[in-house]
Amino acid sequence: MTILYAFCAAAIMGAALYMVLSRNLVRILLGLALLSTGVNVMLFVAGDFSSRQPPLIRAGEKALGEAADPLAQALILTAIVIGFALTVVLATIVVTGWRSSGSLDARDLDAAEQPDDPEIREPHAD
Amino acid sequence: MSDIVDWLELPLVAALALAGWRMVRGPSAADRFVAFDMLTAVAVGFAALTAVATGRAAFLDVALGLALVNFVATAAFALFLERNDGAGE
Amino acid sequence: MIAKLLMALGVLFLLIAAIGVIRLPDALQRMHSATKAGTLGTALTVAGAVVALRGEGAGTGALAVLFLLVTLPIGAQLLGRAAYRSGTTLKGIEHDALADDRAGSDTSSVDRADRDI
Amino acid sequence: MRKVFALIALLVSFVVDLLLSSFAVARIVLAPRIRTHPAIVAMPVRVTQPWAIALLACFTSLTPGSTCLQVSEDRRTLYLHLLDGRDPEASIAKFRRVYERHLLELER
Amino acid sequence: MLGAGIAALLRRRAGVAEAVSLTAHGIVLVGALLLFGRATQDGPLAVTVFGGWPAGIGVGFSARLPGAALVLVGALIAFAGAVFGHAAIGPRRRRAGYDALMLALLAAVNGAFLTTDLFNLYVWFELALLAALGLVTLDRRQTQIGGAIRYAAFGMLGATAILAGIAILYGVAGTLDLATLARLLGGQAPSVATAAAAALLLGGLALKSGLVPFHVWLPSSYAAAPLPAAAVFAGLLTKMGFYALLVVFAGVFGVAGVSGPGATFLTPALRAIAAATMLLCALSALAQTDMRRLIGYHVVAQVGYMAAGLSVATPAGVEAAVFYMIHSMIVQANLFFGLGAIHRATGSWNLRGTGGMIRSNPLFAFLFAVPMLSLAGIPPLSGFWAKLLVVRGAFEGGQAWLAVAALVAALLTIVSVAGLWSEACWKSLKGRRVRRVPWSMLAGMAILSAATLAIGLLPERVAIVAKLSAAALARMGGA
Amino acid sequence: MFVLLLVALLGSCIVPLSARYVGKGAGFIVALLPFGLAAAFVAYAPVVERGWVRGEGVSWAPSLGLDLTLRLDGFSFLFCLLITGIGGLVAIYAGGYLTDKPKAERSRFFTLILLFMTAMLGTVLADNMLLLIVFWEATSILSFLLIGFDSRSARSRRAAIMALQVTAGGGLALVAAAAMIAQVTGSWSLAAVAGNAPAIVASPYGVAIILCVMVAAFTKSAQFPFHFWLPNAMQAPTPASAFLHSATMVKLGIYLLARFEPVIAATWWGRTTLITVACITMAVASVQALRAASFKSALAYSTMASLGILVLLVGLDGPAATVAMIGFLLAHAIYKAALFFCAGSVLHATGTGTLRSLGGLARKLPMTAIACTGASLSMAGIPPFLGFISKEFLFEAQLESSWELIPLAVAVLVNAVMVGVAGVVTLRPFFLKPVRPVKVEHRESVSLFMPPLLLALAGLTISLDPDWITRVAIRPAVAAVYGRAVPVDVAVWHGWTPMLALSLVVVTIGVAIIRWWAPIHVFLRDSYLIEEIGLERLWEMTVRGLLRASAAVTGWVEHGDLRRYVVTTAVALVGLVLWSLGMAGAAIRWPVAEAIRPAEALVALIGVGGAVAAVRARNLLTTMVAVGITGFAVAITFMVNGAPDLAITQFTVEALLVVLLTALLLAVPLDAARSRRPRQRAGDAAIAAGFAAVMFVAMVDMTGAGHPTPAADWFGRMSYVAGKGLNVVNVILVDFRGFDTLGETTVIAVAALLGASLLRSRRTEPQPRQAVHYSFAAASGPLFWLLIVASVVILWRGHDQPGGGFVGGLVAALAFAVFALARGVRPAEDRLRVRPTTLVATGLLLAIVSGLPGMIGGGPFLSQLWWEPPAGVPLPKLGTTIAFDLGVFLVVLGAVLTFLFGLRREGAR
Ligand code: NA
Ligand code: NA
Repeated sequence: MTILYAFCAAAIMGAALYMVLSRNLVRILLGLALLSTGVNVMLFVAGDFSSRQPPLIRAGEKALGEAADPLAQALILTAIVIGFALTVVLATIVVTGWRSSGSLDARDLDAAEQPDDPEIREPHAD
Repeated sequence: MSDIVDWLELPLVAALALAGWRMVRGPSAADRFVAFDMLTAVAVGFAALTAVATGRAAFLDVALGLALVNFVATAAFALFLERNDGAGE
Repeated sequence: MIAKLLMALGVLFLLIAAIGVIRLPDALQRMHSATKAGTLGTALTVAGAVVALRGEGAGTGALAVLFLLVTLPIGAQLLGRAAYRSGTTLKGIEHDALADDRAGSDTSSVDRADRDI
Repeated sequence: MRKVFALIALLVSFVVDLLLSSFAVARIVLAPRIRTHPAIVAMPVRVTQPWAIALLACFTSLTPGSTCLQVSEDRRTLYLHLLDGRDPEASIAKFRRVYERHLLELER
Repeated sequence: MLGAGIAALLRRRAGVAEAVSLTAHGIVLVGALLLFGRATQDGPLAVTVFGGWPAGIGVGFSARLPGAALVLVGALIAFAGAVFGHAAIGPRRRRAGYDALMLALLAAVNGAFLTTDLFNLYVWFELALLAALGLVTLDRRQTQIGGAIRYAAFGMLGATAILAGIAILYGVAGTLDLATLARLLGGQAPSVATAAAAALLLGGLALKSGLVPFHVWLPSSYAAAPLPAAAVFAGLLTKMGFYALLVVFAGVFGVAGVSGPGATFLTPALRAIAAATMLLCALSALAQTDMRRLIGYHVVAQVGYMAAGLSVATPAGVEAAVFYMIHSMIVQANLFFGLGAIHRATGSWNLRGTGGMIRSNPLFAFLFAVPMLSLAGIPPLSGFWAKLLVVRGAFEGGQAWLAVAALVAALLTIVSVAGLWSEACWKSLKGRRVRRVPWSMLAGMAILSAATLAIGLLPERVAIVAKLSAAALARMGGA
Repeated sequence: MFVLLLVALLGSCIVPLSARYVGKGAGFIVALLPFGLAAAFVAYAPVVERGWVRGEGVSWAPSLGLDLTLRLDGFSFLFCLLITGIGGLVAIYAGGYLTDKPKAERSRFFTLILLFMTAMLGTVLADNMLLLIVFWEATSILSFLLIGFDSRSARSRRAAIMALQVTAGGGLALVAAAAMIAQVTGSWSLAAVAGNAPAIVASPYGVAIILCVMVAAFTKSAQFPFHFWLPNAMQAPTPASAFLHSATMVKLGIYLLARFEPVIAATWWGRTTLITVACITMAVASVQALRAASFKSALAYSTMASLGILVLLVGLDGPAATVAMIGFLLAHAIYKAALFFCAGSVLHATGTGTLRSLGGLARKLPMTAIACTGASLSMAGIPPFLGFISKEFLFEAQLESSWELIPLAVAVLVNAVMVGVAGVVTLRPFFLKPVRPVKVEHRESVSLFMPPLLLALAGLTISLDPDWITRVAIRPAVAAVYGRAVPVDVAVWHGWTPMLALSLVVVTIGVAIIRWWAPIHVFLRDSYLIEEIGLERLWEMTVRGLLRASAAVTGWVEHGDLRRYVVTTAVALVGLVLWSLGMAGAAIRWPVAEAIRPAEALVALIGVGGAVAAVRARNLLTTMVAVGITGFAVAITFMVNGAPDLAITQFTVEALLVVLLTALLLAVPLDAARSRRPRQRAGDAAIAAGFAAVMFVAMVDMTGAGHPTPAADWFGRMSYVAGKGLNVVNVILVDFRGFDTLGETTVIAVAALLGASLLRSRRTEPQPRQAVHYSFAAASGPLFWLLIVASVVILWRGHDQPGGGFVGGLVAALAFAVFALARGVRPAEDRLRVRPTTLVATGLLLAIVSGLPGMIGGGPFLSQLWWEPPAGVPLPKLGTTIAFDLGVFLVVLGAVLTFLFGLRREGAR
C-alpha cells in the first residue's frame, strides 16, 4: 500500500509539474494547486498510517491507542490551508493580470520586462 | 463488520470512477457538474463506510461536512454555467 | 444485519446512479440519475452506518441526510436551469414548453439580476 | 392539527414517491438499451405562498425523473424537466396528487 | 516581539499605521538587541518552546547564535526601512496595507531565523512569500503583476521542493526538531531518502535564496516592489533562504562538522552553484541599466559568496558565510535605499536618466558610497572582510579555484559599481533639476551606512559572532 | 607611529574644512599637516639610521588576522619622507591651482589629497598584509575619486573608471596573494615573508603568489600590459597627478616588488619576468613619450618609463641594483613632481597643454621656467643634478648584475628618450617661439611656482651635499631592501667610469632627439600601427566585450519566458536529486510488502487519473474539474486511512476552490490551446517523469527505512493529559505546535490583506439584485443560518472531535458564499456588517492574545491554560485554546470572504 501511495504522490506531482511547465497562467495555477496536493500526499506517506483508526482519543481514555500518525496529519492540515491560501492569492493575481494585460500567456508577462525607457516616468512614490 | 465494508467499498469505488470519468469527459460543462454532485454522494458513502469499518462515528462528521460544503460548490458551478454560454469542449 | 442490508442497498443505488451518469444521453437526464438516485443511496448508506454503530453518531448522520435532502433539490434546480440556459444539447427532447414560453415572455430580468455575481 | 397530518402525509408520500421513482430511474439506467423520452413541461401551480412554491419546486426536483428548471416570473408556472415525458399530463397530475395537495392544505 | 509586530496588522488607517509601524519596528529592534544579548551570554542553547512543551516536541524559538544575530541585523534593516519609508511611502500605499505587510514580512523572517523546527521554518517561508507578494503587487501595475506571478510561481515551486524534503526527513526520522534531526542524521551514512531530501532542500532553498540556476525570477521581482520593500527583500528575503541552507546543511546535515558526512557529498554541487552564481550574476549586473535590476543581480551574486563559504564545508567556511550574510544584509538593503533616493531626486530608475547626485546631494553621495564600496569589497568596509573570509576559507578548504572565482566576481563587481557611481553621482544631468533627498531617506541610509562602517572598522565583534555561530551550527546535534 | 597615522587621518578630515573659510592661503594651512608629519618622521631618523625596525602591534581583529602592526624601516622611511614632503608641496600648490573652484569643491579636494596621503603612509608603514591591503585599496579608490574629480567631464569619468578597474583589480590579486601567504606561513606579517621565502616558493601556491604579487605591482605601477590607465589618469587635477601618478602612488608597485624580492628571486623565472616586463614597458613608454602631444602625457609616459626602470632595478641582482633603485626612486619623485607642477602651471595659465602650440612662456612665467629647467636637467641626468647620480647607479647596476646586453641597451635608449623629453618639455613651452602667440590668463602665483622651485632646488642640493640624505634615508633604505647594510657612496663625481661613458652616449642621443623631436613626433603620431597595438584599446574592448557578454547572458537567462525558467529550475532540481542519489551511492530500501486494499488502491489511482486528465485537458474548466477529482480522491484517501480532520478540510477546501476558481474562470477565456510545440511537450513530459521518478524512489526508500514516530507517540500519550483534548490532531495544532498554526494563520491573514489590496475599489457595483433562482433564494436564508450554526458547532467541538477553527471558519465562509451566490455580493456584505479584513485583524489579534495569559505565570508564549468545572457541574471545560481557535476561525472566515467577495465581483465584470 505504501508503495502505491508513494507512486500516486509521485505521479500527481509529476503531472502537476507538467502543468506548471505550460504557458497558460491558469494551467500553471492549477498545476501549482495540484503540486501542493501531491506534496500533501507525500507528507501523508511520510507519516505512519499503518492504522486506520483516527487519532481521536476515545471518550473515557487518557491516551491514544493504535491510530494513524497525528503529527503528520497536523502538518498536512497546515500545508493544505497554506496551499489553499497561496492558490487563491495566485488566482487573484492572475485575474488582476488578465484585467490589466488581457493575456493569460506566460510569455506576455514580460512585456514590460525589457530595460525600460528612461523617458517613461514612473509615478513617484507618492 | 469490516468484512462487508471491504466488499461494499468496491462498488463505491466503481461509482467514483464512473463519476470521475463523466466529470473529465464532459462533454458539456453541465455534465461535469452533474458528475460532481455524484462524486459528493459517493464520498458521503465512503465516509459512512469508513465510520463502520473503524467503529468511529467521527467519520459521520465528515459526511456532514461534505453535505454542507458541496451544495455551495454546486451552486457556484450552476451560476458559472449560466454565465458562461457554451462552456465545455 | 439491517445495517448491512441498508448499506448494501445504499451502495447499490449509488452505483446505479453512477452508471446512469455514464449511460444517460444528455446532461439534464444524467442529473436525474446523479442527484436523486444518489440521494437515496447516500441516505441509505448513512442510515446503515448509524445502525451499525448502534446509534452512535445518529444525530450527525441525520443532520447530514437532512441537509442533503434540503440542498440537493435546490442544487438540481440551479444546475438544471443553468444547464438548460447554457444551451447544452438535449438529446431526443420531445416537448419543450419552456422554449415555447420563453419565445413569448421575456426572462431577461434574471439575466439582469445575475450581473452582480 | 390538520396541518400536522398534512405534513406527515406529505412526507410519507414523498418517501414513497422517492423510492418508486428511484426504482424507475434504476430500471431505465440498467436497461440494455437506454430509452428515455425527456420533455420539458409547464405545470401551472395553485399554491401561492412563496415558501410553498419553493417547497413544491424542491419536492418535484427531489424525486428522480423530474427536475424543476424554473419558476415563471408570475409564480404561476413551474417548468419541469421530465425523464419520461411521454405523458406530461399524467406526470403533472401525479405531482398535484402527491405534493401540491398537501401543500395547499398546509398553506391554508 | 512577534506579537508586537503582528498586532500592528490591525491598524490600516494611513496616519496611524505609520506611527504604529515605526513603534513596532522600534520594539522589535529593542527586542532583538535583548535577544542578541541573551544569545551571546547564556550560550547558544536558550530555547523557548512555545506552549511550554519539552524541547524537541513543541515548536520553539531558540536564541541560537547565527539566528539571534541575524534577527538583530534584520530588525535594524527593517527599522531603517521604516524610517526611510516615512517619505517614500504615501498614504495610498499605506492604506493598501503596506505597514502590515512589512511587519508580517519581518515576523516571517524573524520566525525563520529563530525557529527550532523544520516545518515551522517552512511556514515562515510561506508567510514571507505571501507578504512579499503583497508588497510586490501593492501598486497593481502591469510590471508588478507580471513580476508577482513569476514570484509566486517560483515561490511555490521552491516551497514544494522544501516541503518534499521536509516530508522525507520526517518520514525517516519521525521528528521535525532541528537539533534532534541533526543528532539523528549528522553522523549517518547517507541513504537514498536522506540524499534525496538533502538535494530537494538544497534546490528549494537555493531557489528561495536565488542561487544560479534558480535565480532567474529574482531581479525582476525586486525591480517590481516599492522601494523600501525591495530593500527589505534584498536585505532579508534571500538571506532567509540562505540562513535555512546554513541551518540545514551546516546544522542538520553537519557538512562542516567533524562528525559526519550527512550530506558532504552535496558540497561539490553547492560549490559549482556558488561559483556560477558569483560569476554569472556579477557579470549580468554589468549590462543592466535599470538600477534596481543591477543591484538585484548583485544581491544574487552576494548570495553566491555566502554559498561559496558554506560549500567549502569547513568551520572557517561557515564562519565566512555567516559574516558575509550579516554584512550583505545591511549593504544590500542600503543600496536599495540609495536607489530610492536617487529615484526621488532624479525621477528615474534608469542609469541613463540619473546623475548629478554628488553635487546636489553630497551627503547622500557619501552615504551611498559606503554600501557601494562595501559591496565591491573595498577595505576597510564590511564587504572586504567578508570577501576576505570567504577567500581565506576557500584556500583553507583547499578550494583555491573558488577563491579565484570569488575574486574575479569581485573585480566584475568593482567595474559595475564604478559605473553606477559614475553615472548616478558624477555625470551631470542635462536639462533637469536634481531634487533634494528628504531627510528621512538619508536617516534610513545613515543607520545602515553607520552599521557598515562599524562592521568595517571593528570587524572583530562580527567575526567572533560568526565563529561562534559556526561552532553552534557544527554542534547542533551533538550538544 | 600609529599616533601619526591617526593624526593624519583625523587631520585629513578636519584640516580641509579651513578651505571653506580661507581663500588663497588655504593651501598653506593645509600643508601644515603634511609638513608637520614630515617633521615628526624626521624625528624618527636616528632610529631608522641605526637600522632599527620599529613595530607597534595592536591586535585589532585577531579572528581575521588583522593587527595594527606598523614597521618603520629605511625603505618605509624614505617613502614617508617623500609622501609627506611632496604632500605638503602639493597642498600648497593645490591652494593656488584651485583658486577658481567653489570652496566646497576645494575643500573636498584637500580632503581627498590628505586622505590619500594618509593611505600612502599606511601602506608603506603597514606590516600586517591586511592592513597594507586596506591602505593599498584606499589609494586606488582615492585615485579614482581624484581622477574623476572633474566629474562633469566624460573623459575624466572614463579615465577614473579605467584606473579603478586596473588598480583595484590588482588589489584583488594582492588579496589573493596575502590569503595564500597566510595559508602557507600562517602569518599575515609582511616582515615574515622574506624569512619564509623558501617555504612560500615551495608551497603549491608559490607560483600563484608570485604572479599575484606581480599583477598587483604591475597594475599599480603601470607596467606593461597594465600601463594604459596611467596616461588617462592625467585627467586628474594636476596637483593630484603630481602626487599620485608620478611621485608616490605609482611607486607602491615598486615598494611591493621590493618587499617581495626575496620570494621572487627564489624562483628561476621571477627576475626574468620582472626584467622582461620592465624592458617592454620602457620601450613602449619611450615611444609613447615621443608621441605624446601634451605636456602632461609626455610626462606621464616618461613616468611610466621610469617605473619600468625601477622594476628593472628590482629585477636585477646585486647590491648596486638596490642602491640604484633607491636613488632613482628618490630622484624621480623629486624631479617628476616638479615637472608636473610646471605642467600644471602652464595649463593653468594658458588653458592649453599641447606642446606644439606652446612657446615663449619663460618671460611670462619666469620662476616656473627656472623650476622646470632645474627639474628637467635632473631628469636628463645632467650633472650635478640628482638625476645624474641616480643614472650612474643605474648603469653601474646594469654592468654589475649578471644580466646581458638587452636590458642595458633598452636602458640606454630609455634614458636618451628621457633626456629628449626633458629637453622638449622645457624648451618648447618656455623657450622656443610659439607657432601662434600664447595667451596667458594668470600670472604665476607664489603657491604655484614655489613648490616646483623647491623641488628643483632639492634635486640640486641633495646631489651637492648628499651626506645627510644618504645617511638618513638612502643607506637605511638600501639596507632594508637588500637585507643587509651595503656601503653607499653618493657623489656626483666618481671618476672616469664606464657609467660615465654610457651617460655621454645617452646625452648625445638625447640631444639628437631634442633636435629632431618634431619630425619624430609627427612620424610616430601618424603611425597607424602603434595606435592599433595599444593595449588601452584591448582593455576597452575587453570591457566592452564583458558588457556584451553581460547583455548576452542577461538576454539568454532572462528571456522572459516563464516556461523556460521553470524548465531550467525543474531540470536543475531533478538533476540535483539524481546527482545526490548517485553520490550517496546507497541502495534503495524497499518497504515490507503489505496487502493491497483494492478499494483504497483504486481511490488513489483515481486521484492519479484526475491528475492525468488535468494534464490532458485543453479546456480550463475541465482542467479545474480534473484537479478537483484528484483533490477528492486524496481526501477520500485521507479519510479511509484514519484522518477525518484532513478529509473534512480537504473537502471544504475543494468546495471553496470551486466557488473561487469558477469566479476566476468567469473572467478569463476557457480555451487553453496548446502553447507548446510537440518537442517541448515531450521534453516537459520527460522532466515531469524524471521528477516523479526521483520522488518515487525517495519515498520508497523513506518508507523502507521504517516509520519512527517519537514525536507523534508523545503527542498521543500527552494530548489528553496535558492538552485536555481528545482530538490529538487538533491539540497538536492549537497547543503542541500552536506556533505553526499561528504562523499559518498569519499566512492567511496576509493573504487576505493581499486580496483586499488587489481586489480593492469597485465598491460601487450597480443594482441590488434579485433572486438568482426562486427556490435557492428562498432557501438561502435558512441555509445560511444552518451553516453558521454548523460552523460554530464544528469550532466548538474541534478540540475533541474532528473540526476546529479552520474548518469552522471555512464552513462559516460557505454560509456567506451561499448568501452571496443566491442574492449577490452586496447583500452578503451587508449581512456581514463589518469588513472582512476587520474580521481577519480581530481574529489574528485574538489568536495572539490568547497566547499571552499563559505568559503571566512565567510560562512561554502560547502556554495554554485550562479551567475545568468542578466535578458534577454541567459546564464545559474552558481553555485559552478556544480563544486561539476562535481567532483562527475569524481569520479564515475573513480571509475567505475577502477573496469570495472580491473574486466574485471580478468574475461579474
Ligand atoms: Na526570496
Ligand atoms: Na635588485
